[in-house]
Amino acid sequence: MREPTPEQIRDEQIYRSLGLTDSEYALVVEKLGRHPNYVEAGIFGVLWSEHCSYKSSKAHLRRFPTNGRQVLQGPGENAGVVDIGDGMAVAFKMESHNHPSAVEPYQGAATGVGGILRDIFTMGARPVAFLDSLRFGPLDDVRTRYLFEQVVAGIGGYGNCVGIPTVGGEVQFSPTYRGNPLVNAMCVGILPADGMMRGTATGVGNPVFVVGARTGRDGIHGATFASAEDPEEKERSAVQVGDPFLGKLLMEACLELIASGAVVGIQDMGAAGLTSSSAEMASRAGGGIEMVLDHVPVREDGMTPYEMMLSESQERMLVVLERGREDIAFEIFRRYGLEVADVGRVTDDGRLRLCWHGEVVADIPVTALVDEAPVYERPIAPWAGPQLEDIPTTLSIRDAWLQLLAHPSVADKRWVYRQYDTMVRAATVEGPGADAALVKVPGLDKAIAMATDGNSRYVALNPKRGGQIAVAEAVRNLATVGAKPLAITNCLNFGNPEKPDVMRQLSDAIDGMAEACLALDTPVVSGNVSLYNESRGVDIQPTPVVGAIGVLEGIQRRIPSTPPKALIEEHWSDWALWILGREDDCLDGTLYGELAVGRPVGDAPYVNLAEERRVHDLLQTLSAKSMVVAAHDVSEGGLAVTVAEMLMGVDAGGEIECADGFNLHGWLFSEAQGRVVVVVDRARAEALGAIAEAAGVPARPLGSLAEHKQIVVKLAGQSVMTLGIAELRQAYEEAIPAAMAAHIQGVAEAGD
Amino acid sequence: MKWAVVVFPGSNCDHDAAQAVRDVTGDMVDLVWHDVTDLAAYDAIILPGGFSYGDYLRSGAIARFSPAVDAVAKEAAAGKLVLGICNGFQVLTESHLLPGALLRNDHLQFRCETVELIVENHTSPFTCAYRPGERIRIPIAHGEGRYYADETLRQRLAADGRIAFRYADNPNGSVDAIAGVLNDRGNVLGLMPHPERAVAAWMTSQDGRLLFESMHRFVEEGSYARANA
Amino acid sequence: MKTYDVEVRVWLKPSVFDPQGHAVEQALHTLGFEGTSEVRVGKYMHLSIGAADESAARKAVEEMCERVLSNPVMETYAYELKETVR
Amino acid sequence: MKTYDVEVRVWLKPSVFDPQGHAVEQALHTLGFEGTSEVRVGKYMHLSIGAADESAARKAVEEMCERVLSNPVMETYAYELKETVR
Ligand SMILES: Nc1ncnc2c1ncn2[C@@H]1O[C@H](COP(=O)(O)OP(=O)(O)O)[C@@H](O)[C@H]1O
Ligand SMILES: [Mg+2]
Repeated sequence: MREPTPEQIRDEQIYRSLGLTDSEYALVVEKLGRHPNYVEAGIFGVLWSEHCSYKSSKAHLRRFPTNGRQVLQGPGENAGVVDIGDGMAVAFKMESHNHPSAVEPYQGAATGVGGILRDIFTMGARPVAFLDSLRFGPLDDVRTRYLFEQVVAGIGGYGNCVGIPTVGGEVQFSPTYRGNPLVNAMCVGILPADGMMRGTATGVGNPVFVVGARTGRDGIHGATFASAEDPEEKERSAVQVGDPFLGKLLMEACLELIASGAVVGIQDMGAAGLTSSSAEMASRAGGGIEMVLDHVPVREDGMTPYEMMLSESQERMLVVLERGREDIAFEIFRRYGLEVADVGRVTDDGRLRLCWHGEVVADIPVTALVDEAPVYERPIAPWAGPQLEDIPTTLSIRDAWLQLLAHPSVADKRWVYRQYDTMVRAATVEGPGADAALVKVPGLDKAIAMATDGNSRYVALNPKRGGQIAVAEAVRNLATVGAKPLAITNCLNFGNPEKPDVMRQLSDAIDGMAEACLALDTPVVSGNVSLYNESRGVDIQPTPVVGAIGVLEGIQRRIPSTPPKALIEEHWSDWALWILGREDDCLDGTLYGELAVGRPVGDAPYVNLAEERRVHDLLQTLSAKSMVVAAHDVSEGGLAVTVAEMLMGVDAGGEIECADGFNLHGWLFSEAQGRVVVVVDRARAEALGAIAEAAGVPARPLGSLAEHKQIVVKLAGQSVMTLGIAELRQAYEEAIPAAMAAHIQGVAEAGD
Repeated sequence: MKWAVVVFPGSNCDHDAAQAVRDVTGDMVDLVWHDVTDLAAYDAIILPGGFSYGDYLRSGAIARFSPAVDAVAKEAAAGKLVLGICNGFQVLTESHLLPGALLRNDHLQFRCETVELIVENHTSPFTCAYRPGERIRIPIAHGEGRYYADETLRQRLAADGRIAFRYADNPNGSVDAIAGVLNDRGNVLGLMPHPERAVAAWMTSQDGRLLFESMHRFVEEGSYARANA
Repeated sequence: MKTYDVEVRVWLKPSVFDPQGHAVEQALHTLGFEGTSEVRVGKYMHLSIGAADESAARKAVEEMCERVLSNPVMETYAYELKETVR
Repeated sequence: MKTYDVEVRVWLKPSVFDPQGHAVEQALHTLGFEGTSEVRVGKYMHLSIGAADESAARKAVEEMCERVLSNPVMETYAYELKETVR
């Protein structure tokens, strides 16, 4: 196939198929001062895509707070880095792989994990944990079950093989994701606070290397199409296969190379492979890069410069080394059996220049590609405010309690995470199942705490408040295990930004998140935006997902989410349940409301950031003083679910008493934020009350633990209902396995 | 005593195993690359968990051709202790240092959780610190851990006391719920569970400590009999 | 009603990278089988199918291959079919 | 020196339970392919090998199959070999 000429690209508007609009093409011509050839047009197409350029979201992302004493590296590099004390730092980032996963769920999820892994070790950090945040349609659908099964297998397939534990995450199920599942993967790494690497191509004359796997024809146009509608059609030819074995070798080789001190800059090849890595590295240095494409190791004969530049073959990195120290790279990569090729030089002329067969095949100013990429202030629809409506309490408490626990979004996720190696590296202090995961820092008595959260129902009902809650909830999960929250990363999964309603959701959610980040002192240090999440023209509910990081000083200070059974069993009557935070009985935005009415109803739940902050601070005090033996925050499903989870965990019963003046339905199922249930020794309960009061946090005895296996609910001193733990447990533990038992592995469609 | 942990391309529990040995026994541990040809300097050799060569083709199938595995065979023949954990167990069966084979789990999924094991043989160099029939909790993490042995082999293993551990609740369809087997001489053990993940108070269990302690005592006290005294 | 023996082979499309094949090829080289190249690893399936005649059997097998046995997004397949001899 | 195209099939011995084959069979039944039975899933490998003549090629392939490509403890193999036509 002959490549089209610059004239054909213009006259036949071929640039459109490369992802450029008419006006963007005109801008390219203006910046180049001539008509781009096919390679150049392709390069502009991918770099100016939504996926790479953030053109619809950039203007809004600037509103995130990104600074703080703890921040060593904010957004702009491959990952954010925060200081965790004692000379150590943590690098972390979250990334979406929604569209590829919708087409080929196993490989889509696996390559998502591989991609975020490279972002972390690129920073010079040793990856120590993965988290995954997933969204699917309801499990009554064969295709959804197939996607769920394969995505989980793909995440495990990559993570287990590279030997990094998957320690947490979330899965939610809602009809809004039926045609467009979300797969967000987060990776966390540890590095010396002064040992950070950057993706910068500095030092004129320094050699540029392509290392790792060979470049093949896979995934060409992945980045362009990730931003287009209907992934099913577009991605068919663009499936990339991950090779976790190679990924593991590449990680070890790169960490060894970085440790040698010979690396000037290093960058992984993610979307738009060689194109984005080279342009971004040059852009960060304010310089240029010249590459001879004949030297790129390829997998297939006859690859054109266009194909090489746009290939998304996995497990590759671009590395700039100090001149004269090339041998180090050759020695290390050969030992690991990996490709390493000297493909070019760092220049100071500010241009990305590509040569092939002795000719210049592309010559573009780097600033035009990266810094001057178009930024759109897309129209934003006004918002009328939340829909206020009465939420009928038609579902009985008993039915609701059981239905909530059996709702796959709330139900036990063991079916998912027992497919993940959660303990490899032998540093997992708290794996999946707790409010936040804890991974020990080698050689120190401290652990990194991490959690992901994001509830699209809240954001759909009230984008700004929903944004606040996404951050508050993730950060609260850290505080609940006793950790000090430090910073967040995020994935903004939204619909079509060309629709003013979607832009309003995006803009408001960002405002809400930014406010929460400021209030909770957890700046945004990295993140990712995924737009055009829609199917058949219907956008998904806006889904910002937050990944939060904190540090726990002293492993023995961790607060588990259920009390240690051995301790409780000795003297059941010694232990009391308390509730911290402002109590509430409003059903706005609850899963109860959605079950009762069949759609999200009302406003988003109550949240108050100042109150939230006080609760988090209080939890750290309680951890430092070892005041409580368990803590579990109130989230989806409300207090009813929180208490049930805590009691099921220790296989005990208990009594809880509704606060005066509250409606019982609302009190049990409200999803108001900023509440935590704790288990405290009765002898220390008074002290707990005093500490809470001093911290400005409402605190009240909620009830007690009991040896009998029932939950008794009391109202004004009278017991009004009793539920057996066994029955609750069955609803909670069997929901997902039962739904998946109907599924036959690998089957993507319904029978006749 | 001195331990070696062999590192294959794709091993990922190598550091965990070395750390566990150091923490439990205080002994010296070297990580050795798979191209090593001589392991005579070591009293005990661990083939760690992971995905050697990606576990492509069959788990352990490619690693077994490493020079290190020849060296391991030589030391095993000389009576040294060889412990294969998870992928290491797979390498040992593929290289016929242990009988049988490890197949894809019967439910076809990867499975990671802390499970209960029954100590079937408490007199081996690897298990002498456990009580007979003791129930211990050790994590598993594998997709291909279904132990397979034909009828003749099953009977022989049982008769010769070569089943070191059984699962209390078979998680993968292994024949006779076998979790770990010994060679006929008793100085090579392969097991799917990960004792190195059960050695500290903050882990899900500490029951793996006695396995490393058994090996340490066996070597330090110089004889199998004295370890059991 | 007749019975047919069917053998199906499924492998990754040529444009899709095959990590397994790649690893096996490298292993073969280190083991001294230097002359080997282009190693691809796929799936092999054997099954029995009852059908009125060969063309009905073929039709069923093709449908199976497309819907279940292979993933058309990244794989191709081929099959052989012959009547079972007892 | 000639080049040969080799196709190797490896599958579990009949006495060994094949959970994948079982799952595929179930899948086929739910999708309405009731007439299928005895589904077994194995591996299919393709490779090119250079050798002086066919018997040398066969010898090399057999050695590969026995030592690397299959594990005789639980698997059986078969292969076909033909000279590559250009
Ligand atoms: N996809 C997943 N991967 C790993 N762990 C998960 C996943 N989904 C849920 N979990 C774990 O299950 C537990 C419950 O999740 P969730 O209900 O979302 O917690 P919370 O309400 O505290 O945010 C958490 O410990 C979480 O890490
Ligand atoms: Mg929580």
